[in-house]
Amino acid sequence: MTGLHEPTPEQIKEEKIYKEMGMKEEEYDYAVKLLGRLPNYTETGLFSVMWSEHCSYKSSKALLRKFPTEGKQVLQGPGEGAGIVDIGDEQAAVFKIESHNSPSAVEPYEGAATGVGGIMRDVFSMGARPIALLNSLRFGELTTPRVRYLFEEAVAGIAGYGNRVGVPTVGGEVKFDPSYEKNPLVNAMCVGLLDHKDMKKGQASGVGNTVIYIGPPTGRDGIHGATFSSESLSDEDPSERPSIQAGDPFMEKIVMEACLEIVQSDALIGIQDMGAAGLTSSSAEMASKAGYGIEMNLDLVPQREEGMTPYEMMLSESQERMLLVVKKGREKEIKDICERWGVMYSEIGHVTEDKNLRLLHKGKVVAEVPVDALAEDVPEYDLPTKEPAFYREQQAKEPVHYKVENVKETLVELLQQPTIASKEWVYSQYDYLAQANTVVSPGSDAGIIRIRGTNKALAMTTDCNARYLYLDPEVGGKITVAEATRNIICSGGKPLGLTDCLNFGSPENPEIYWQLDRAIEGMSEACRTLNTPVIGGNVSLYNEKGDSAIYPTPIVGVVGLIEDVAHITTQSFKNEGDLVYVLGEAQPEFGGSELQKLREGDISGRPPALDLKVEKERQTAVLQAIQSGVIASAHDISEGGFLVAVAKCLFDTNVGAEITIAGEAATELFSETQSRYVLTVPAEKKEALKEMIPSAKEIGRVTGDGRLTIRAASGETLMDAEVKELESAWKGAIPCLVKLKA
Amino acid sequence: MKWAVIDFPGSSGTEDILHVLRSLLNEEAEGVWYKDTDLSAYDVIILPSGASFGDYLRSGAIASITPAIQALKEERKKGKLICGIGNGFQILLEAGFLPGAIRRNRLLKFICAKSKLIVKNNNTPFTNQYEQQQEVNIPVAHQYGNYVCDKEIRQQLEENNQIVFQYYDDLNGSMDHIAGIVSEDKRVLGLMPHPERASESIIGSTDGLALFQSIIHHWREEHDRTS
Amino acid sequence: MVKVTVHVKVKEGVINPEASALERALAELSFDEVKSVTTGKTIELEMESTESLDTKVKEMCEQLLVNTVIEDYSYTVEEENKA
Amino acid sequence: MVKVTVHVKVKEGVINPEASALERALAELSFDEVKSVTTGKTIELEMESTESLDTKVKEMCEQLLVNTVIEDYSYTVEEENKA
Ligand SMILES: Nc1ncnc2c1ncn2[C@@H]1O[C@H](COP(=O)(O)OP(=O)(O)O)[C@@H](O)[C@H]1O
Ligand SMILES: [Mg+2]
Repeated sequence: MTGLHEPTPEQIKEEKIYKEMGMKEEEYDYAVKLLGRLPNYTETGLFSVMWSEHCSYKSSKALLRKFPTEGKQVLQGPGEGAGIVDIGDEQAAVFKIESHNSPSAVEPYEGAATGVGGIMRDVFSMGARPIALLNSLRFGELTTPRVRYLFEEAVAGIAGYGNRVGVPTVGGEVKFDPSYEKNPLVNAMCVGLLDHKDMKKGQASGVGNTVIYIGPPTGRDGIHGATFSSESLSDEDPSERPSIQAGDPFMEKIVMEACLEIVQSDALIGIQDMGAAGLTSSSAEMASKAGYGIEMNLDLVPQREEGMTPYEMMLSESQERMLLVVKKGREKEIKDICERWGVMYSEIGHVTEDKNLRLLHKGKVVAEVPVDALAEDVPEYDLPTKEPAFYREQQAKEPVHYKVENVKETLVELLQQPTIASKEWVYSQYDYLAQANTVVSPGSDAGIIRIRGTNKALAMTTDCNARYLYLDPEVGGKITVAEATRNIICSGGKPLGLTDCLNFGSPENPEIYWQLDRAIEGMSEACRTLNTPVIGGNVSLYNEKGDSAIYPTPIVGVVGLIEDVAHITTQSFKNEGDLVYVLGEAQPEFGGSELQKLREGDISGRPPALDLKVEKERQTAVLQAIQSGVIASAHDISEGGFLVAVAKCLFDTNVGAEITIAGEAATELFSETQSRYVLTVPAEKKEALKEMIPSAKEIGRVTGDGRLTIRAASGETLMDAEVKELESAWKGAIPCLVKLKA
Repeated sequence: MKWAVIDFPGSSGTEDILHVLRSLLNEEAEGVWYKDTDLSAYDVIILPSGASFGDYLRSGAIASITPAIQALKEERKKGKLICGIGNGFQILLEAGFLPGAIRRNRLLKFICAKSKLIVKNNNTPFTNQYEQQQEVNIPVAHQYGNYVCDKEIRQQLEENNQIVFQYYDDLNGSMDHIAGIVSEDKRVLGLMPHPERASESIIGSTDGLALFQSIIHHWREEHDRTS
Repeated sequence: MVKVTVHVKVKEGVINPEASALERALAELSFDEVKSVTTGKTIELEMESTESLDTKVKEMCEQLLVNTVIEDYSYTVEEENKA
Repeated sequence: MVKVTVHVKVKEGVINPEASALERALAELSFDEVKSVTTGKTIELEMESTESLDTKVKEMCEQLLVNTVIEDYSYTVEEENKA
């Protein structure tokens, strides 16, 4: 599609060419109204990408407003590249999570790699140095070569990119369920460290100031990527898909270093990465936020391919590019920094007063659109919702109960479920030690990074149990937030804020929209109670193929502050003689549980209940106990229940445990009742614990013999196994599955 | 005594090494840009880890032809102490400071692990603060760490005690489990593991610190003798 | 026996950062004669010659050797006279 | 202008983990016809044709493009008729 052969404005209207760009008829009409004339081809392109779900949140905005976004600690809420929370000492943590699902379904290596690159740029564009990466991954069961390929390549892509930019990947999760078979999820999160004084925003202000493009030249890659990721994947010929964006981690690294030097300069007015919708979104958003306009001469945009049209340049999603606004007359300082790092630099335009995005190409104005029309006056949909019959059915089900004859066999089977099994195969490919600040590596409840020059550390985690959401999105949404914050608490941190990535099916299906609405409702309530405001996030809708949507999967990322590194706690049992406690009573709750999945091959019924008040009380109590030095280890009880949790506390240690349970075995050992913890305490701290958490129940002790022994109240031995044997089942499961070929 | 850490585009270990030298050991150390053509002001020169020039073509290849490496050759002639860590080791191999080459790990994948090493020769400027055969915990993080050389060199490494660190396990397919070697005159060390990531107990190990302390110790002794 | 050599290259329009890095490096070494660089991979297969050689080779390429989403390939076949 | 194609291969006797992995993977996919695999790289240089072309190419190879400790190389030159 070269400029010469572009359809005329009239043709676009009559032949409804806007539809090919993903615009609806009423949206097109609305654009015409805002513009006061028919848009030409380039302008139609600008509207179509800016109004895609990916950039505009048009169908989720109304719901997103429900999230609590404020708190004393919040320095920047949703709306910028990433959110910012205060961590004291004039420093702040900057973080955000984002999806790269559709690119990863087509080309998993590059899809995942560019996902990492994109989220890092969001963070360093705020002026922060990236200090950690996390990722949440979802795939079908590892039973087909295609799924194994997607899994292996996505992991390799994350490693290939993250490792080479020198940022440690310290946490994340990987889960497997058939609903993701054709719609894998790749969500990447980045955490940065910011000195308050370096805080930057994506704003283009001050008439006459210079607009600068830095980074590699623009190619035809990823044109319409934003629209692409806002639609369901169809089975069309892959060659017709937009060309794949590939990443260059080396370029990212030098662009990052250049930007981190540039943010130190007061010549810089604003900076934003060219993410989804590339040059269009960065320029329109920066101008609109600041109340100005931008004029750019596209001839000055560095180009990788010949004969690129304005449409192609504006919509390209070539990676590792940034847009800067710099004070007029101070350009040289910025240029010098770029040259030193070997980063391409080009002055492509300036800030104007008239609030228009004006584009010149070969001496002609090829587009002129009010920036607010693109970035602000976005259509917004209040979509119909409908409670699915499925939900009623599940709610009405009698709670199931399972008999467990052989405790050890059941435990081993659970430990081998890919969702529970050790993820070492994954994270050993990530350089989780880069930057030499990693205190707790992947494998515990949260990754922990110390902050050099202080006594503080940051704990971070991502979480979501989508099975619960599938059965009951509201309760599942609450649990997701509760579990993520619990992981921070167990590590000795105080949760500061939350970022989320809402991975759902098509919002145009009222039942999916209902899921989205209920999930957000549940998450919001939990965020309020647990004082973790939502400081940013991302929406990935249309994750469906044919008539099957993914499980509703709102991944949350939480960052917490550990005020003193002495508080850092892990899940591993520490010393022989320590006492084992359980906090919280098990109820027979098996809906959506691992045991149910194991026994029935599917899930049904109601997920475990969550009482937010209890959740809050216990989180406060556990954190206080940790901070006062009473606790030797802490772990929350999640997928698989109590016994799986205890087993994990023993792996990679050389201790064992002897435990006596009080109630009915299946419930005590395998139910997934919420707000529960396994704690260990040195014997001499017994009284202190009793005072701090009176409801914690002593149930056993840590032994030196490397065995896990479970007894019933009657004294009967329910299980006695060597930890090493359990551990090798747990560690071997994923390596064994990925080795299968054909 | 003055340390230089040469910073290439794509390197990421420079800050970590400077942190160890300055904050933990109170040494005078600075980062030097890869375009510098004169390193004569420094007594010890470190090549850091990371992915210089994106690891494109072969890890360390492009960095090995830069001005700073030309300058390093001059300092090598003067007998300065030179140490390459991770990517720095790869650069030293590519530039011919050390014999042999590095291939992709046997199982092809990147490996990040808290690995155990054995000190095979504590009689070098880089290892004098370790015990012979001491087992140390120094982590690795690399995709290309699989050392290889031909028969003659292998024999020479053996006979001259040039193998300084060995992996306890077969980590990546390296010949003779080689994790680090020195030049024949023992003034150049290259190693794949990361001592700078094992220099503080809060991040898991302090076993790497002795490497930097060895250099300081050696330099002081040599300096006292000559002055 | 035949020797099949598969040549794999990044598709047009997809970036090849390795090639760009080499271009810059050669320029820094003052090899100014070099105007542009492209890089590729070769995979040589020593195979029994079967009737369905072409089909086999294509299968191998598409299933394993080549990532057809971002790479193009071609191949040549040479007869070998080894035992 | 000429197009110089440099072919780089791992030296005989040096184990090449990539090639070994491909051999295993092809066997697992039941491509039993394949007896052995070797892998290599190609680097194509678009260059001005100079008199000392061979010297130049050799220099580039030995200084940067090839690690002669473990790799062998050969190259071909093609005339190009582009403007
Ligand atoms: N994709 C991943 N990237 C990095 N680390 C991961 C990833 N998946 C899992 N991990 C690590 O493994 C740990 C265990 O994960 P998981 O099996 O989900 O157990 P838990 O329920 O205890 O969080 C996580 O806390 C994380 O540190
Ligand atoms: Mg967890």
